[in-house]
This record gives sequence, C-alpha cells and structure tokens, in this order.
Amino acid sequence: MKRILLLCLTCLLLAALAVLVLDAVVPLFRSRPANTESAGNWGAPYQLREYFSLHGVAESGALNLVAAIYLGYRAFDTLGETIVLVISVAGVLLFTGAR
Amino acid sequence: MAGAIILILILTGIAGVVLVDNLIKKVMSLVILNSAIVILFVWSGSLTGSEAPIMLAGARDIVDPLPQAIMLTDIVIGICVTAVALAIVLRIYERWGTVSRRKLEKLMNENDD
Amino acid sequence: MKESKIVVLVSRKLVPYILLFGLYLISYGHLSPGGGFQGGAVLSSAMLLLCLSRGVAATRRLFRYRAVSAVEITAFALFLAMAAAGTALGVSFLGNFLPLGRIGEVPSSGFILFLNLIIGLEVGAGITLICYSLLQEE
Amino acid sequence: MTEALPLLILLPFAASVLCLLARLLRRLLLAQVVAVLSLGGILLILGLLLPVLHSQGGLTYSMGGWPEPLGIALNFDTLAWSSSVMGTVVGLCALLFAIGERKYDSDFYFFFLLLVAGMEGVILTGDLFNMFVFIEIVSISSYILIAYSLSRDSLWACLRYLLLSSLSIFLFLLGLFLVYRIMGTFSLRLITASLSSAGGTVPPAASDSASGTAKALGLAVAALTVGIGLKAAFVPLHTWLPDAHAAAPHPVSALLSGVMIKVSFLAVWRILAALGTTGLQALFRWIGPLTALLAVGLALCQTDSKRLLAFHSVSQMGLITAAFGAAAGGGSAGLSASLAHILSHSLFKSLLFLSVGAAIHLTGERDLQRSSAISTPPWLMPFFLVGALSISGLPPFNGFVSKTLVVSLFKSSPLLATALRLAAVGTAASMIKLSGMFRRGRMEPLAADEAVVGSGRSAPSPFFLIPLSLLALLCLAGGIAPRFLIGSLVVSATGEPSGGFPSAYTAEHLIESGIYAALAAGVYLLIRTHRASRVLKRIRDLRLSLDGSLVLIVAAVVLFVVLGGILRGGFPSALFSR
Repeated sequence: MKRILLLCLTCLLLAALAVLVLDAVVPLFRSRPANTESAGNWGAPYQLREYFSLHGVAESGALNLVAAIYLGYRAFDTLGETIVLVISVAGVLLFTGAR
Repeated sequence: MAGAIILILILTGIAGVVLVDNLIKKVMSLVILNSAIVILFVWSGSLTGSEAPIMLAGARDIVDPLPQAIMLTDIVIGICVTAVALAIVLRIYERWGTVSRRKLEKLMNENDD
Repeated sequence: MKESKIVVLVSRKLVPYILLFGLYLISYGHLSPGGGFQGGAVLSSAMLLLCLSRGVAATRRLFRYRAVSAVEITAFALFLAMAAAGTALGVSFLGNFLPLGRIGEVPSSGFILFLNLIIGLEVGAGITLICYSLLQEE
Repeated sequence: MTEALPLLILLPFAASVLCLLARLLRRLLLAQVVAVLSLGGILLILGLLLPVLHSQGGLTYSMGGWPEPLGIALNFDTLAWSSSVMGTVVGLCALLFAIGERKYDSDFYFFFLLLVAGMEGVILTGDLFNMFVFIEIVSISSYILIAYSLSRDSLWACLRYLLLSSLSIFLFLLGLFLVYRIMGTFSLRLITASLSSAGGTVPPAASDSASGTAKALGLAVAALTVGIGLKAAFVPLHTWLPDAHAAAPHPVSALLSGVMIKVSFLAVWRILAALGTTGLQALFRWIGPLTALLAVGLALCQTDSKRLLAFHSVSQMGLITAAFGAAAGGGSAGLSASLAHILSHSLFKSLLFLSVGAAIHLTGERDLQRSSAISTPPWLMPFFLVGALSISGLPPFNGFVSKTLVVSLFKSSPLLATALRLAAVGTAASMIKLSGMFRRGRMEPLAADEAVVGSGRSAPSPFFLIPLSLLALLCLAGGIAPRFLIGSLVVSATGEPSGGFPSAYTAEHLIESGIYAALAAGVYLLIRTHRASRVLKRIRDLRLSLDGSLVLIVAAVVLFVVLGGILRGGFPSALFSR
C-alpha cells in the first residue's frame, strides 16, 4: 500500500518536474542569435566563447582550449577537484580497511 | 532529439534513485544522473559552434570550451562520490549481508527496540 | 578462479602500450584532445587490466601500495607547490609563472604542461588505489 | 594584503598534505600539531585582514590573475570574514577536543582540516561552479567523518546522507546549467551586475520571450536553493540531519551542527542575493517558523542525547531562515538578525555538542533514560548550563540577544510569532530534559577504557577544558556586550547604520524570557507523565524511510518553483526589482 502510494507520488512529481523543466528550458533553445556581437554585458555563452577563441591561445599558450581553461583560467576548480580525489581515495581506503 | 534523451536520462535517474530497492542500483542511478548532467552541458555547449576547441590553423567556429572544461571537473567528482558510496555499500553489505533498503531499515528498527 | 593463458598474455603485451598511450595523452594534453585527467584515467585502466588479469596481489607486488600512495601524495603536494609558487614569484596564486614558449610545440604553454603531468600522475595513482582496495580478493 | 586571501584556503590544504605524510610515517603528533597550527594561522591571517577590510570595505582576489568572467575570484567581505572566523574558532575548539579524546589517527585530522578548508572555500568563492567544487569537498569529507567510527548507525546515516546529498547536488548542477545558459557566466558579482543593469528588462539571452527567461531563472534559483538547502536543513530537506549528526564523532557533530549547516545557508543567501528572486526569500518566512516548531516537537520526543541536540540544530535553522525570510520586503533588520543568530547559534550549539560529547566520552552512556543514573564529573555542568541557557534564549547569554532580535521581526504577524515563541518554550523544556544527563547519579561511570575513566575522575583534561571554556566565554561575552561583539560585525556585513542594532535588554523582553522558562518547566513536567511518554515513544518511532526523504527533495523543487512563482507575483516584472 505504502509502496504504491510512493510510486504514484513519484510519477506525479516527475511529471510535474518534467513539465516545469520543459516549460522553462525549451524557449532558451528555440533560437540562436545570429549576430554574436550584439549580445550585451556577458549576456550569453557566446561572448565567453568568442573571447576564448580570439585570445585564448595567445594568453595561455595552449592550443587545446579545454586544457587552457581547465588548467589556466579555471585552475582553482582543478585544485579543488584533485583535493576531492585525494579525500575520496583516503575515504575508500578507510572504509575498505586496506592499509 | 538530444534534449529528449537527456530528459529521459534525468527522469530515469531520479526514478531509479527513489524507487529502486537495491542500494547499488541507487548508486548507479546517481551515476546516470551525473552522466545526464555532463551530456546536457556538453550538448548545450556544442550548439554554439561546429568545430572542436583545438585551435589548429583554420579553426574558427569552435564550440564553447567552458562547459567541456568544467564537466571534466564534474566527471572526476562524480567518480569520487561513486567510489565512496560503493565503499560504504560494501561495508554495509559486509555487516548486514544485504543491500536491500527495505530489509536494512527493518533491521535497523528492530535493533532499536 | 583459474587463470586464462590468453588473457594473461594479451594483457601483459597490452599494458606497456596502454601506459605509453596514457603518457602521450598527458604530455600532448595542451596541444591535442586529451590532458591530465584523461591520460591519468588511461594509466589507471592499465593497472585495472593488470589487477583483473593477474590478480590484485600480483599487481601490488609489481606496483607497491606505499609507492603508489607516495606518488599520489607527492603529486598533490606538487600541485599545491605550483599554485603557491605563483604567489611567491609575484604573478598570482595559480598564475602561470613559466614562459609560454613557442606555441604548438610540446614544451610550451608554461605550467599547463607540468600541471597536466602532475594531474595525470595524481589521477592515475588515485584510481589505482581505489581499484586496489575495492578489488580485494577474499 | 590581498595576497593573503588564497592562504586562507591553501594553509589547511598544505597542512592536510602533512597529515597524509604523518599517516605514512605513523607520527600522530605531527598531524595534531600541524592541524592546530594551520587553524591558528588562519585566525592570525583573518585578524590581520580585519583592518584592511575596514578601510576598503571588501576585497577581491582573482585566481591566477584572470579577471572575472574568464577566471575565478575570491570575494572577501565582512559577511565572509565573520563566518570564516566563526568556522575557524569552532573548528579549532572541536580540534582540541578531538585531540583530547585520544581515539583518532592522523587520517581523522586530514579529513577534518579539509572539511574546514572546504567551508572556507564555500564562503569565500565568488563563482558558482567553484562553489559546487567546494561543496563537494565539504560533503565528501563530512560523509567520511560521519562514518568514521564505522559503527552500525553511522554507516547507515552516512549512506543516507550521501544519497540525499548527491540527488540534491544533481539539482544544483541543473540550476548551474540554467544559470550558465541564461547569464553566460558563473560569476556571482557579474550576474548581480548584469541583472541590475538590465533593470526591468530581461538579460540578452538566447531567448525570444522575456517571460521564458524569467521562468527559467525561477527554476534555476529553485534548483540551486534546494541543491544547497539540503545541507542547510530547513523543513522538507531536514530528514538526514538528526541521523547524521547524532552518529558522527562528537567533535565532528559540533563542527557540522555549528558551522556546516550555516555555511550552506550562507551559500543560499549569496545565491538569492545575486540572482535576486524575492519570491523564494518570502517563502522562507513561512518555512522558518514551521521548521522551528516541527523540529522542537520532534526533539522533545527523543531520548538519545545527541539526536535531541541534532533536532535542535534543525529548529535553530528555522529561526535563522525565518529572519532571512522576514527581510524579503526590503530592509536589513531581518538580515542582521539572521546573521546574529547564525553566529550565536554556532557558538552555543558547538558548546552543547562538545559538553554532551565529553559527558558521553567520560561515562560511555548516551541514552537519557539510562544516563540519569550515572554521575558525570561535576566540572562539566557549568559548561552545559551556559549552552542550555543560551539556546533557550535566557539572559545574559548570546542566544537571548539574537533570539529576541528574530522574534521581534514578527510583530506584525501573530501566527508566525506564536509559532516561534512556542518553539522557544519547547527548546527550553527539552534542555531541562537533557540536563538529566548531568545530574549526580547513584552509579559511578562504567566506561570500558580505564585510562578514560581515570582522566575523568581526577583533574579534567586541558584539551576538554580549553575549548569548552573558550566557547562558554564567547557565549557570555556575546550576551553581555552584543553591540560590541556581534553588533559591529553584523552591521558592517548587512549594511545597516550603526545605530540600527537594537538592544535586547528591555523589560518587556526580559519578562518574556522569564515566562518562557516558567512555561518550559510546565511542559517538562507534562512530558514526564506516563501517558505522555507513551505518545512520545510512538512519535519517536515514526521514521521516514530513505525513499520518502528522496521523494521529498523532488517535491521540494516542484514546490519551490511553484510557490516561489506565486509569491513573486507575476513573473517578468517583479523578478528583477530587488
């Protein structure tokens, strides 16, 4: 009984979530601005991409722009990520008792 | 099309986390959710251009590299969470001999009294 | 479990090439698709292959647990040191304090190359350690 | 001096490397010394930064020298300063306590330091994706610390917390995606600037209709709020907290309850301040009192001492969110009350957790029904008393000041004010119940560890005395000189003129708190009756299953989107007028 209730509730909520997400997100994807220069003050993803493609290589020295961002512009994220890795390795070792 | 697939992945993942009884499958559903997020970011970044963001000679209309870069971070974090979760599930299995959520909660409530 | 000759032989021949490919991905990460994390994941996949084909115990004899952990800790410490070196040399915290070099060559792009190496080792060693502990045989 | 900002995060990271080294070399002392030194170093840097902060208002540090839409910046203002001081002081006290407990190896200090560093990062960072990374550092290290004892309850509590938190982090990422799609950047400062410069119009996103973007932004804010709000534990999202905080080792409980939930709430605060949707903030006005009342009711039913305290963390979060929500209409009185209660709650709740933890450590008994027969060392009593009086909102402690501030915000709505007052009475009553632990019992403690018992009977260990007395002194100081201690911080953080911090010591408030105490004694006598205890037992046994709490998260998002939209009143126009 409880399980059926949970099932129905979940389906209902998932449907509601899907409707809300679709309602909000679909307009965002409907059109793509043709002229990227017209976008205002960091209004859309197009501007950052434009900047990286124009200046990224010269500023970071890496041809691979993903690497330039991953280790250059946003290296602080990467620092945090390595720390997450170190923590979870130590945690897995703790939990499995393999020391 | 890709959007529909992502939506299906997200709904599958949430439904899996909520409804499935097996703890390992719950963790797997979390992996599905994380993959859905990765695909979502990379796909939406790819809509902005047509070439890979490797600036060899002639590359001009590149896709947005930022989502790809931050998704690398997200993938690593996803791996780490999954590893920790699996280690805990392993430990729970060693202690109780079951990975069923219902059985575990029943055992916990019985032990309380 | 019985060992299969084919699996052992193939994995033995394959592992060096996988390691090489991982190193290639790491060291060319700033020039072509790839990078530290991807290369590190490939490195650890070689270790995973060894663990699966030869057994964890045999692999742990080849790559000692303490050595792998030392690599991981050293890589982490080096990353922090690289980050702090930027401040010390007057650039900025996590700033690129090495010369960029000629763009397009392997020794270029300043410390991105070195960070790639560090992260490659870190990810490789970290995932190997996770494999070691989750794949323990009873 | 700005160069010192990244040191706040780098210092504990570097210390954690040394802790790993100490594990390899098996030198526990090295890990302990390094941990204490690094937290002390952070306090020193924060002290040095204070004059700079006063003269410049706020500091910004660009990581790697990349300006903001390209790179990541650290934003350091008075809000960040006060919350990182709070985090470090509580962290240091908990650390000393952990050293005094003498049962953790160097791994523990590694995770502990990274937990503190992660919280510093969440407070300092000015970038949403970077915030996600630091939240993951905080959550993974807290998962591991909760399950550190590898006991039955702690493993299950940890897994439960992990699953709930991962689902909410997924929602956070979904919100991040929408923010990036709409705004094109993760930088909180630029988002604020872009939204306020756009005025009534929608930012130039890839949309053809203004209301479409507004809707997407509403969804994004709701997803982000639920994503971090799970850790801040207000009502539909609180289900993990009592289990997790009760199962964790005592110093970790103090740190999690004292600091982590508030840091997560400050993250929600920052997000709502940047993305500026008053609708959700107005929702908190209702969620807060509900949280406070519900959690106090559940706390009264508990017999496990740490579970009881954990429920009180939820209820105090209710007060904090209520004050935050009361600021939705504008005006900073609500914000300053919220921040004041954040600061004072972190002090008295960690004091309570540490003193109860010390009692459990020394007697080996955590159940209230049994522990009243066992006598605890008498020197613990005053520390507990300070915390209990403070959380009950009695003068002259800091809880009185901040609680009075919060309740006085709700003068215009009697319903919510009554809920908050009832919660205050319940809090005091359950503190009377908890004090049963510290009565002189008939039996001597039966701890298995002989050395532990010995140290309890003779002179108390300085590692217990120093953190407890430091926290107790701060509680007292916050109550005696609120204007000087809390007031000046709060005022500069929330931008209220210096005369605006009202005094709590009026005859009316003093009488009110006296009435609470009297009512609380009555409630305590009521719940001790035989019939009531059966009802309490029945309520205590109602446990929400894991699946139920997971569904609640999804429900919370849907609820927040819908209610936030309704409270905002018309999507596009009112959205950007903060």
